[in-house]
Amino acid sequence: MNAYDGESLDPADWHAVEQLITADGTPVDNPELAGWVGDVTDYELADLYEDMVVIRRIDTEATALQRQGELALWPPLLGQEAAQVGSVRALRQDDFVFPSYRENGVAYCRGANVADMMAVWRGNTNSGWDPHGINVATPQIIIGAQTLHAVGYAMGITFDGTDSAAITYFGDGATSQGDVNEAMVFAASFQAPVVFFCQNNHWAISEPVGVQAHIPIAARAPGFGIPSRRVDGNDVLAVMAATRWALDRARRGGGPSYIEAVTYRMGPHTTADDPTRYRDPNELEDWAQRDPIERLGTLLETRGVLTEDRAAAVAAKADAVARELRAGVINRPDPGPLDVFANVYATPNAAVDRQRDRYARYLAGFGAGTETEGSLS
Amino acid sequence: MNAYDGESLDPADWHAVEQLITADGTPVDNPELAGWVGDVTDYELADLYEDMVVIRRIDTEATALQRQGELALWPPLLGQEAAQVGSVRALRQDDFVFPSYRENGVAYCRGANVADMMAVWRGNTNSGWDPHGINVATPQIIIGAQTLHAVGYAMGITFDGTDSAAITYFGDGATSQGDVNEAMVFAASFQAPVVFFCQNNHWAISEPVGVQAHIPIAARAPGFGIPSRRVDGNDVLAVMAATRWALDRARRGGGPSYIEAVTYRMGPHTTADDPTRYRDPNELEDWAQRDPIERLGTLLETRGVLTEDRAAAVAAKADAVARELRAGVINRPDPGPLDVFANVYATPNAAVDRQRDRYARYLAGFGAGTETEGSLS
Amino acid sequence: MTTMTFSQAINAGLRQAMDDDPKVLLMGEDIGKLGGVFRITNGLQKDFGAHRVIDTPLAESAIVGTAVGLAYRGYRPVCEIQFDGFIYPGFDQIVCQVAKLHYRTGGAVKMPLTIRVPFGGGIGSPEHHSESPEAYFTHTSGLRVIAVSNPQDAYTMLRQAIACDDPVLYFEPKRRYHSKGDVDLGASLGDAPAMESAAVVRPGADATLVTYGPLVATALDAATAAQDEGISLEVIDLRSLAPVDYAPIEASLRRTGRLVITHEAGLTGGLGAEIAAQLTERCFDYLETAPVRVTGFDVPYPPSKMEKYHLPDLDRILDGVDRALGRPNSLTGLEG
Amino acid sequence: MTTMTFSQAINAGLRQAMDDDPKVLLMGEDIGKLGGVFRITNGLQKDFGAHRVIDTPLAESAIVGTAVGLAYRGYRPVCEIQFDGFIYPGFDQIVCQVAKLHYRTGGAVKMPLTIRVPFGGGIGSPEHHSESPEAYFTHTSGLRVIAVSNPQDAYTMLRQAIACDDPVLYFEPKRRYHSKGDVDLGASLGDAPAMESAAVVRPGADATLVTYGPLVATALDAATAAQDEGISLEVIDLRSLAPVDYAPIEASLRRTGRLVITHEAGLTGGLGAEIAAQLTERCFDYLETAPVRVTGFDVPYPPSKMEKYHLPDLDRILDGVDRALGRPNSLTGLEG
Ligand SMILES: Cc1ncc(C[n+]2csc(CCOP(=O)(O)OP(=O)(O)O)c2C)c(N)n1
Ligand SMILES: Cc1ncc(C[n+]2csc(CCOP(=O)(O)OP(=O)(O)O)c2C)c(N)n1
Ligand SMILES: [Mg+2]
Ligand SMILES: [Mg+2]
Repeated sequence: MNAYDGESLDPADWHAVEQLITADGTPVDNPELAGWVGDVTDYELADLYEDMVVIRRIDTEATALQRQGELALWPPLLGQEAAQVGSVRALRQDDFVFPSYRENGVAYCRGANVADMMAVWRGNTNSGWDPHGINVATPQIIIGAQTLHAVGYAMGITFDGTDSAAITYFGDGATSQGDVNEAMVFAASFQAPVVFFCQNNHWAISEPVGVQAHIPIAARAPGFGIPSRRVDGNDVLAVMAATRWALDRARRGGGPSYIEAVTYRMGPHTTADDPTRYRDPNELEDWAQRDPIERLGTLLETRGVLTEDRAAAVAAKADAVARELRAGVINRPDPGPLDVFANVYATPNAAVDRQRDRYARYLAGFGAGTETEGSLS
Repeated sequence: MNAYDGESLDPADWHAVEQLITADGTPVDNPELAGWVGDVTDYELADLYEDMVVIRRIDTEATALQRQGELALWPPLLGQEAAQVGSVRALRQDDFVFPSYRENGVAYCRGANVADMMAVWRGNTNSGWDPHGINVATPQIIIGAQTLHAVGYAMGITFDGTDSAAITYFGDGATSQGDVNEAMVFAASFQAPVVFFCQNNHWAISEPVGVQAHIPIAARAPGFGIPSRRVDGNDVLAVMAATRWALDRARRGGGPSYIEAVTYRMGPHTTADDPTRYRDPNELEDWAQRDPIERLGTLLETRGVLTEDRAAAVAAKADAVARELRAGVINRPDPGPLDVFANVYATPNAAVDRQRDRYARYLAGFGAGTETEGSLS
Repeated sequence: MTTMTFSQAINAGLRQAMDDDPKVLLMGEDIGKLGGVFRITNGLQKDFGAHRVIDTPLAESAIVGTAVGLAYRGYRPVCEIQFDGFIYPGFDQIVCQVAKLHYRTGGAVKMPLTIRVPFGGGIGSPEHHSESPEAYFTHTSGLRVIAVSNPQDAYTMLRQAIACDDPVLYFEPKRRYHSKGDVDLGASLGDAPAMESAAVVRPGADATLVTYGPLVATALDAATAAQDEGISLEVIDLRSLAPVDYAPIEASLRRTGRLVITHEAGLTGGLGAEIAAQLTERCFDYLETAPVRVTGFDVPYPPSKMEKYHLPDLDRILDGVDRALGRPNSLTGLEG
Repeated sequence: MTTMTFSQAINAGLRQAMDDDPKVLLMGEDIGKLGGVFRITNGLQKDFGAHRVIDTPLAESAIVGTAVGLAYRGYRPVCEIQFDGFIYPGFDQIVCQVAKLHYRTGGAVKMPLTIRVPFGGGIGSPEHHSESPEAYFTHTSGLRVIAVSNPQDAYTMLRQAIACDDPVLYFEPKRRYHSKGDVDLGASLGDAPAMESAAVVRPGADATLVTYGPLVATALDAATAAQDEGISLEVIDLRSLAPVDYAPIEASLRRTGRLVITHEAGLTGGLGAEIAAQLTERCFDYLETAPVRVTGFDVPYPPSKMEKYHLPDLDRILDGVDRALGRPNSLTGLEG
């Protein structure tokens, strides 16, 4: 159950993926994969369902806030809830996450404060949380750069002799970057306990995944000596199983693993993007049929777990989170002018100090306030 | 006969390679591979032998010239003659080569003037030939950078609608660089007619190939959708066959291919290196048993092609080339001070002109000559 | 003359260059169907085909590196770097290959590459989307660097850059993309001012204000505001950042004796440092006061809510002018 | 005091830092058994093990990028870049990650990385082995940059760099590796001059000569030669290139009124430009002549047979001093 071997497949093909729940909510017989999640109770499944609903609500709320001018930008994760929830919920708290800009669902599950999280997209700060607080690095915008950080962190885990792991999230487009490939080289060379988690959401802005690769993304890793799996990224249970498989390898000294979660970016690349310029609306419709939340809802309803009460509680939770988020965004004070200079260095720096002092003098000439925000910045 | 599949192998293992001639000069039965060189006559084989002998002589002479202080540095290719000759002799003149610093044997076979070639290693110029003259790019020192150039060139071939190809040479160490991996991504995406030719000479300066990869280098390419072969790099015929296979794919619109030629760097990394600090002398002895020249000599003797006369002619040719090389090195005039400014730009540039003029004035103050070399620079 | 936006002018320049020379091709991320994230290449793939307007995989080193190979083959590639902050993965190929290959080959291999970079801030974007990395490239021998400030220059200088046998970094002030201007699409390149030349965009007598790219408009606004206070500023648009055309600046400075340079990039080692040093050397006896630099701060580009503080604006430029003129200013009373 | 070579001093500094702090580890190409191509890490892998002296695969972006991850984990990695010209594949990670992570995270994540770079020419090497890329990094906010010029500083400042919570680029003048000097291995870091401080290495009265790294020795030779002509040069070793310690330069310039800056890097946008601009601003009324820069030319580093022309040497520095002093020099009679 190691290397993925599917050379002749189209990288956009979602059929050749490992599943535990079909698009219409039917369980799939896949004993090996299922073995990794045999202990997941229906109650826990319902928690995953709640996570996904809340995350979708965060996404909708943030998109609305952007439209209302309260956020500068938002990168929707609509459609990728299962890929994010299934993987992040497989982690231990002492594992460390190195995400891209799109893993806001991951951050929520790790305990990020949703209001603070939005500060980045409002333009107040560059980091929506303290990375050491929730063991999630600041989201990475430079495509692929975070994968090297994850490998380095994982090397550190080895040196420390502990059994935690690092996981890094990146997209299908990122697989083309030198950094992501170098990350695999280093991970394999040092047998670092790291999980490469690629969300193949079929698009890198306007470029379909076929521009990046003519064969499935999951086929890349074995050539580096890294075993990989290709799972249905809209099947939260399959994603969780694959992630547990990878984490288990990492914890037992087995080194790096690679997961391609085949999913779909149902929204625009960001709120600044207009996908109608480049993609076929039918494709979106097809993928709407494979919605990650609906299928789990169906399954849970069938099993009698998602009762009306539970559904109402989930909706209430989502509402509460959305309210918290919105209030946090709207009430967030703007940073002050001198915040520009905060934290350039960890130790005093004469060049920055001089500029700050001179700028303060300049501002004083206007009688302008020089108050600072005081929060993260 | 496509993708290489040998995950469990050690990348340093030379047994699991395709061969046509064994280390002791015996032909190997490998019909598929042999099919690519069925037309190679014994006479042509003897020419390959001559190439290798001459190249080894160039290498020895250059090493000696470095020891004598006539060259600043030399990167020996001792042991890699078959990998270089077998591949380059498979090319057509209108194919284009993108080499690293070590492919001086390749350059010789493409018609580089041996004396000019040495100018680089003497420190007179940066390029030992006009790339458009012999369709060989200037040797690349930045590890792996040339692989992208080859892919771009090959994309151009496609746009031009011709059936030539590009080939790029690089080492086992280079496979770790982002550029080399990105080159594979682009080559696969654009189905560029390019041959990736990796000389796995077991060392990147002091690092054994196992630092770069735990599985054979040839396994890397298939994950990018690029078929690969792993051949005995000390078997000139196997190398030629594999290169023809790759070139044929390129010419017929089949896109990129990858060859790992398993060979051995029998000398130091460069004349500045001291391999006794890091490598086991037994390893060198083992590889001396697999010498590329000797085995072909044995075969040709057995077949009665390498007669005493022919051997004498080969030796005479090597002597002549060595003499030409030495004379060219020793008689080469030093560049003049103003040559520093030549060819920074293709079109006039005020900043450079001003500095050159001022420097000329400065030199004139000493009554120093400002003559230029007039050659390549 | 046609009135068009800055971005339309660049688009027209690309179209003209592709019409003029079949060896010109465009490469970059999302430049095909989407027409680029700024729509600069709008419609070009439709008209010229996917082999001349190439959506590449997501890797800047490879975009530049394959362009080098295409140049070896006789092409004239125009690479689009999506945003300023994404040029660094391609830095090695630019600095070690693009800039050096002509020198390396003793003139045998030309590198007629154009690298288009939307640069600068002021559009409210997240990290890495608002940077001004030009000084890294003006410090790199073998490159030419230009920054355009208006639609006519955008059109003409892009064509000049593409026609140039040297590699050119072409910086586009992204916050001006929607500004409009008249463009003479029919003018021959032969009649245009040289790509290396600076331009006096507003004559004046009291101080010389040098800038480029996005801040040319700001500088002109500052000059207008200064006029109200009776101060006459001569504004010079550098246009070419490497090499810099010093003649008009020297001529101006000999008259005004006061120099202010402004750019969005950070102070330390920004282009302003070189210009201040050069003009001090060239015009020492004419200088009444030390050259003044009004620049972005020496900080990573801040979150967008703070960019209004970071970016030189009209007031900060005028404060710099006051310093140059020895009038009361924010530093009055500070020694050094 | 122990007499040792420059390279031995660096080795001793690494050893001491590793002894002091188990979180310090070294990463790079060939730094293990070989001890690095310059033998700087000689013996360290043997003594500290392969987990603290790590031979990495051949990829600079990954060396820096994994070091970032290790810093996230609490380590203090010291990366060796084999030669100056090989730092560019790591440029993106240095500029976008190493330099910005502390700012990005609002101070939550420190980046106590040290990146050692053997730099400069004069050793007869082929292309890419003799460059002086420091200005790219001094222009990058968030980094500290130092260049050492003697064994004692090499030892002390390396320890300071590794102990510093900010990322530090540590430039080693490779052509001085074999020079010798006395090193106090026992001195406490607390007693050492601050890492950010410049040093007056030779007092003088007639002109101020500022330099760093490999040219400090050359500048001192020039000062000795000048003395024979009755010219007294004050030589200042910058030591820290970012930030620059301007106080001693200003103090010197207020006395001498004449400034010469010399470095191997090219003129345009080199550190000399910033220093000339800063000192013109800070000491305008004290300047008798324009600051003079004596630098490498604006060309790619030339083939080694020509490096003697490219590199500032004693004669070119003295010619610059003549310019600063208004004495007859190579430019006498040239206007501008
Ligand atoms: C180095 C770099 N180049 C370009 C960009 C611009 N950019 C931002 S997102 C993106 C596409 C990323 O696609 P993918 O990796 O599939 O992730 P997704 O957005 O689909 O989650 C691009 C090109 C960037 N952020 N960084
Ligand atoms: C980008 C870069 N990093 C480091 C170096 C220094 N260097 C020169 S050769 C070499 C090893 C190359 O090994 P390999 O690719 O196996 O080629 P070989 O020398 O064995 O032919 C290294 C590290 C370089 N030239 N370029
Ligand atoms: Mg994607
Ligand atoms: Mg090798």
